[in-house]
Amino acid sequence: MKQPLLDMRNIVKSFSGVRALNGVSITLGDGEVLSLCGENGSGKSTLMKVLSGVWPYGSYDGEIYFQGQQVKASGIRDTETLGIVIIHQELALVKELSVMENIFLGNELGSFASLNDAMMHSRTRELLAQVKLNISPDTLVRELGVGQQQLVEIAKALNKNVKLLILDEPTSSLTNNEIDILLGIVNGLKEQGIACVYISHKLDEVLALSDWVAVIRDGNHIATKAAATLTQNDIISMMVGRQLDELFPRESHQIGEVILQVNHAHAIQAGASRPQVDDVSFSLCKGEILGIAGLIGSGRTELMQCIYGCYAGQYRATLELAGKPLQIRSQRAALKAGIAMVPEDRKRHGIVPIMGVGRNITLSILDRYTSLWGAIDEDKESHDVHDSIARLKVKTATSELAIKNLSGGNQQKAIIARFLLTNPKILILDEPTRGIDVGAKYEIYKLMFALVKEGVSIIMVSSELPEVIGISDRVLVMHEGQLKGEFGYQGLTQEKIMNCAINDTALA
Amino acid sequence: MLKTIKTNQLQLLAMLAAMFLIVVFFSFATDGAFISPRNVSNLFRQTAIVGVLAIGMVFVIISAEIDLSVGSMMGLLGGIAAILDVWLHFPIMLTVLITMGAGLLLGLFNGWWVAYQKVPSFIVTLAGMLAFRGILVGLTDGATVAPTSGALGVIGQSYVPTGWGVSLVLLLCLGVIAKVYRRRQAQHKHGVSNSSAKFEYLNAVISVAVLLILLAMLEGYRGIPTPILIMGALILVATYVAKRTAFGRRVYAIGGNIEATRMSGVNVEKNKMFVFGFNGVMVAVAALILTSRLGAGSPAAGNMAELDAIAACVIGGTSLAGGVGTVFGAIMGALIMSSLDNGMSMLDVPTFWQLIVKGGILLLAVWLDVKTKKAQ
Amino acid sequence: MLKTIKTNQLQLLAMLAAMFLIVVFFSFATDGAFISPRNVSNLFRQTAIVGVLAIGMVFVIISAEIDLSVGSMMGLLGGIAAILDVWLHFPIMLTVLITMGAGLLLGLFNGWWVAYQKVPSFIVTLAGMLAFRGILVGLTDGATVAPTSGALGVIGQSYVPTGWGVSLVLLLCLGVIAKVYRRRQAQHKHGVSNSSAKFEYLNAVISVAVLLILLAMLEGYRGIPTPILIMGALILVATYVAKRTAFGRRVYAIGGNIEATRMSGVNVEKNKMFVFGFNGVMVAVAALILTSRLGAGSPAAGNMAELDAIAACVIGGTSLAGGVGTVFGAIMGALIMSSLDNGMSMLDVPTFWQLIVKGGILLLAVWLDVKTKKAQ
Amino acid sequence: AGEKIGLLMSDLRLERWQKDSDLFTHAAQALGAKVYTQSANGDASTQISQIENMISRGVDVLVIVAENGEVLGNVLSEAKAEGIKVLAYDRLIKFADIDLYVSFDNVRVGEMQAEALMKREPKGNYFLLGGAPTDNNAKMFREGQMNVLNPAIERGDIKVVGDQWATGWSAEAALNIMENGLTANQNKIDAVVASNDSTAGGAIQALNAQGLAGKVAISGQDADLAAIRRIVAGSQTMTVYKPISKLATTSAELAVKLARGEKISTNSTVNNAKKEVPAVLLTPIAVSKDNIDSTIIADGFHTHKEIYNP
Ligand SMILES: Nc1ncnc2c1ncn2[C@@H]1O[C@H](COP(=O)(O)OP(=O)(O)OP(=O)(O)O)[C@@H](O)[C@H]1O
Ligand SMILES: Nc1ncnc2c1ncn2[C@@H]1O[C@H](COP(=O)(O)OP(=O)(O)OP(=O)(O)O)[C@@H](O)[C@H]1O
Ligand SMILES: O[C@@H]1[C@@H](O)[C@H](O)OC[C@H]1O
Ligand SMILES: [Mg+2]
Ligand SMILES: [Mg+2]
Repeated sequence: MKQPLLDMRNIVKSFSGVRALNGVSITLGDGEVLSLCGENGSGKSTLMKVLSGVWPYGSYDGEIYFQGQQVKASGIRDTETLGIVIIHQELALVKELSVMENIFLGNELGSFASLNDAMMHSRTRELLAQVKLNISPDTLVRELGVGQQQLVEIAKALNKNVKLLILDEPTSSLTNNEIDILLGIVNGLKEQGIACVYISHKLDEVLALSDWVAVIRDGNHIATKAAATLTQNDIISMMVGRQLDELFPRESHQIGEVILQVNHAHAIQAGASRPQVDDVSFSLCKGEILGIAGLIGSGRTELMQCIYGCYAGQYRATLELAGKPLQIRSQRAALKAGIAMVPEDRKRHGIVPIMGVGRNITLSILDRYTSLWGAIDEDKESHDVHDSIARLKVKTATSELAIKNLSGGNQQKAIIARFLLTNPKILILDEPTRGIDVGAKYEIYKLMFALVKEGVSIIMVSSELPEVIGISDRVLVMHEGQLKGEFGYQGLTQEKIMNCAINDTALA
Repeated sequence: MLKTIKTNQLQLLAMLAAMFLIVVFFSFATDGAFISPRNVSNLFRQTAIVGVLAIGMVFVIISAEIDLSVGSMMGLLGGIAAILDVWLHFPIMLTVLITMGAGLLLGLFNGWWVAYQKVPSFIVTLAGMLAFRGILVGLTDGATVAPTSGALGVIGQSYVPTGWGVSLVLLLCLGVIAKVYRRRQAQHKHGVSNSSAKFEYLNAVISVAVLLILLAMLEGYRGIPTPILIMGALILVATYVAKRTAFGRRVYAIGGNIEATRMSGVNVEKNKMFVFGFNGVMVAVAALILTSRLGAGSPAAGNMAELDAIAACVIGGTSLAGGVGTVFGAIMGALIMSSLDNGMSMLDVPTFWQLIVKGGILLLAVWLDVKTKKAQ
Repeated sequence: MLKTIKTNQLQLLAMLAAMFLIVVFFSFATDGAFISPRNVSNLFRQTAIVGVLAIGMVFVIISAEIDLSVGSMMGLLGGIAAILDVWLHFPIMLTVLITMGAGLLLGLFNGWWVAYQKVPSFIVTLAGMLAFRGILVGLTDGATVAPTSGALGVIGQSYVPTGWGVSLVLLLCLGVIAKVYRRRQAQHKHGVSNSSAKFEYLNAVISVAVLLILLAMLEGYRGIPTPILIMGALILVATYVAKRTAFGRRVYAIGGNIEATRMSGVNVEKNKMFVFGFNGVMVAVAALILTSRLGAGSPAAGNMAELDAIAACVIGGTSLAGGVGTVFGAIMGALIMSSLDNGMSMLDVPTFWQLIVKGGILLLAVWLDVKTKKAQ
Repeated sequence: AGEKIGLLMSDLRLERWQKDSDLFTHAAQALGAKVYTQSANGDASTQISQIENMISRGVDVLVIVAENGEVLGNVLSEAKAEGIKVLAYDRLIKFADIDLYVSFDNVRVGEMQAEALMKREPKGNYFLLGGAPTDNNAKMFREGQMNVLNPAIERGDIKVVGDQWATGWSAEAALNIMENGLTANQNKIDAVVASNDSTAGGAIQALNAQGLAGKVAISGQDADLAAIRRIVAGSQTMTVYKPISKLATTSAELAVKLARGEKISTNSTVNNAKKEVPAVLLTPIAVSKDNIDSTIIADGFHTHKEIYNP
């Protein structure tokens, strides 16, 4: 056999005594794409951090060979000179800098004394065109949505001398359109002989893209197989150790009266050319799952923020909860009224990174444990924490572990747990399964159905159309801040939604 | 066993080690005078003011803010107390109440600008630093307000009668033991296995031992100084607030990620304002101790005290980025600093050397702490 | 048009507005004396020291660190300069070089502890604040080192000859215009439409106008004061470094998100150390101006100057959380503060009122800024 | 022999205190005593702690330059309880049972400053440049100055055109204040009542820039070397020389006597709001160009060489 490009042998990595990787080996040839699959917390990101030098040589056991040479990287700089470039699962951009500045950070063009902005500008424009992002190089990253940031990260990686590109869940915050762009890019690289390690929970992408699929479970390497020989179900059963009959476990449930009526919602960001939410009205019924689809920037999140009382600009909307008018000016008021929202940007709006998992989970309901003396009843609290961890299958060593140490998907589950504890009548989930493995997704769907059966109403904003179609009772489609369509789930196809979201043709 | 010790416990150990080294060094250098009952009593009294300030400050810093006004505020509140006492002959209880009330108000005033008007706390409290000092000089016309009454003197100058002091400390020791016992029981009940059990017991034993030794020392001189009693009580209350109440929990959360905390339905503005209010009350207590100790209200009182308070917190492991810190750490920080001052002044080190050495040791102490944390 | 103005431009406007209000108020209150050529010259000279300190400090704060040692460091470096000049009769160039070299070293020393040893900058520079002052007192034995030579006097006391001054400012004006022109051209070439074109031109026109008016004023008295020339040159250099060099860009990135910056392969440690080194050099320049202005090295010199420098940065829109700030803003902050001092002392306001008013106006100025940003 | 003396200074960052400390230590050591020195860096609380530490170390006499003379009552009653003698050096300590006060009269210092200026500029515009607004002594100097100036002000001979205080006795603050004062008064200032040499130094830099150094009368205090040179050069009118060597040596002698329990003779008493304190009051001397040789140099306070050939 020809010498492989990458050969990782028997990698073992522990965090304070807990093994995250337990002897994983993978190999990869030039121009090949290997997908890593596994549940949340199975060790995929850790393996890639070992490969890219985030965890330096010596902090793990095992050997890495790249182009036949053993790699003993002391940091990311070393692996980058070898041509190993990683795009991390958690976005690593500097928000206050522009897109161009971020792309060239650490690799600025120009002499020591003066930057060559003109050159960087035109190169940035090329790169942005490559990832089909139509924004100015001078836009501040802060002003971009998550999906757009992801594309900037990819542009940044493309700017380097890549021989092996690692993409850690790059599509979790992209819409179909952007996913297509990305897959196109990866295929293009492949043709140039550039190899790629691809991590994703979206198995259709995995199968469409890769030559090899490696599955990791609990830090153990289960198998590496040719993608051509696999089906989605094969991968799932390797990942979770059992078969899942179906991906979307729709259960019949009772849909009641209108519980929430939203009328004439408007949201305007100062300085923006058009309102982000433009006169939107809709209703939500008791026990209903209402899906909201649309492209990035179509204003779905902003609409939800108007309801949850946390929109940053100026907004107005008339709300009626169970027929009674409702004023919501803060998140607190929303929670009090029985409306909870699991935010989209987990890192910014979700977790308190250095706090324990348990304390993150109970943050919204501390009053419930508070006695006359102001003391928290820790028995009661830890009881709830353990219930939640068990119910959502949050994978964590202890409930006191700082939440930043959890895998992305497990962080998401903990945040969902936080808002479930508030016993909401209405639960808003903004991209609830972003970055979550199939098994966990399945459980979240089950949970959603259990909730609606109890009479909770759910609004689910999602960019994953199969999910929108597979779970919702009714689907709203937004375009440029306006509501452009409403569909029942029966007979609904991805095309219908996309047509409505892009072409602006209301079919309702 | 070592593996199961958590980072903050390690940090504590590093700090205790630093403290221990300082004590050993100065004890030898002064032929034991440093650990004579009398000097221990001095040392603690000299720590009390910065210690109380640090208790308030640590909450402010945990919530990711800063308060530069505490020095001037302490001066102003001390001046108010002195004016009430010396010029107006108010009864002591009224003086204390008004001073604490004024502290609360000034603190809330700072907090209101920070929390609701979103002016950076650095600016709000820098403004306070200037303005409070100005008001003090204006009120007193730049003169020292003295001498204070005997009643006010009690706060900073007296000692707790032996019987009371001993009972209190013994009660405290019992409390420590009871706490550990209760926790073990609870863990048992919930079936949580905790491998750091030994560590916990060890901890309790050491705490009790330290308490008893200190008690013996202080009683060996004149008893527990009243300001130390006050500080001790405030440490207990503040630790309770930080660890066991919803308010404390929220303060940590706000410092850890204010956006996420707000999204979780916490009224971050109100909590932030209260943090400053609480700090104001602590400043008032420190001001009362100071005025009592000085026997006067002085227009220069408290100058630069904010720096000592902040330094105590940071030495004690509080992160200026917010979200991390403990009351106990802050007190240890204050104690380390005043030990250095005390030890060097006992050794008769020339002033300029004192400055250099103090700077050097501060740096080394925190460096040690950083290294231990990293090694872990 | 207003819509296209970016936040930082708005911030600038808010600051200019605040400055304008202050100028108008004091001009009326002093019957115009405040804007007499002579007082403008005073005002600028009084700003120079804090201004230069703020230039160094703004980089430190942008990188999300702090430097509390600059006051003591300035005292120490000023003392060294005075000793070289007064006691050892070194030639002026050597004195300047040694002082700047010492500044660089002290700064790098601070930076090394912060960047490589990971000790929080608050602690490192607090230690420096103590130790540098101690060294100064030790070196001078507490005595004022005076009088300095005439040559040293030039740095802080002289004026630029009219011909030179006028040429320099005119050159500067041409530079401003050329820059805008070149940028427009480049944008044209790249086909970028920029709706804030008018704003840019307006900006340039105003800048040129302000420069010319200031020139006229300063020439109306005795010409451009040398310290102002120095400060002006440093502003240009520092702005260039901040905006146009890889180093500057990395400093912003480090302050904005240090992990992401490290992930991008930037040597964050080295850059951080250099930020402190640069700051040290700025402190040395400020120290030279101070010593020259006082005609002496004094052991108390520079006391609390760090606070003024930090305040100037924060008033000028620098965020203590890092990643945000401009040199120009910091200079405006310094100017606002010294205008207040200058105006009030011209009006002979009693000292305690000065403190209160200064505190109040600081608060209001930043509050205004916060409100405008929010309204946007 | 072997008496232990604790010397507590308020702030060694001001030139004169360093001199006091050196002279005192020399004199006391010559008498066989041991001197421990501490400086409070301008902070009264620090000073109290240092006194406590001195007491627990077991000194025989405390010699104190009070940072604030009104806040030491409490801690000094501790000293008394331990049988430690207390000598107030230069600054009076009030509300406390002290054994001896050796000093100059601060109000008198202020009077001398104003008198010297009045002698040169009997009429005209006066600018008052005070010391630290939080320093009690600064207020006493001002009291003395006003004692002398008030009659002339009432007569209308003198007009006060400015009254500003320099935070922390800082020369830099004084410089800025003077620049602004000159500007606000179009340079029409005839005399500057500066309370010490450090602030005078700053003010003279501002006068100098206007070509007014030497033309405007300006006072000072402490006979700092830099100030004496300015007087020689003509830019400063006067300084008040408090014969510190005398103050220091006298105090040292008396401190040793106190330690030995010997009888001491004093020339006056001062009421400190607690008791009549036996006092040795030395007279401050106004120094101008004419009497430098007979005072400063004759006392060995500065040498001829230091002053004339730097
Ligand atoms: N810095 C750390 N400290 C402690 N534990 C860690 C750390 N980083 C990762 N872990 C643990 O290692 C395990 C593997 O995490 P990793 O991030 O590799 O999972 P993953 O497979 O990428 O999951 P996901 O699909 O959710 O991204 C998890 O149990 C996680 O909690
Ligand atoms: N007109 C616009 N110009 C530039 N950026 C925009 C514009 N509209 C929206 N954006 C950016 O796109 C981001 C995503 O917008 P929004 O959250 O409304 O979209 P969404 O439909 O919820 O999509 P997502 O799936 O990303 O959550 C916003 O944060 C905003 O910064
Ligand atoms: O001698 C002066 C002293 O008495 C005063 O307290 O502080 C300033 C000095 O100049
Ligand atoms: Mg991962
Ligand atoms: Mg969204």
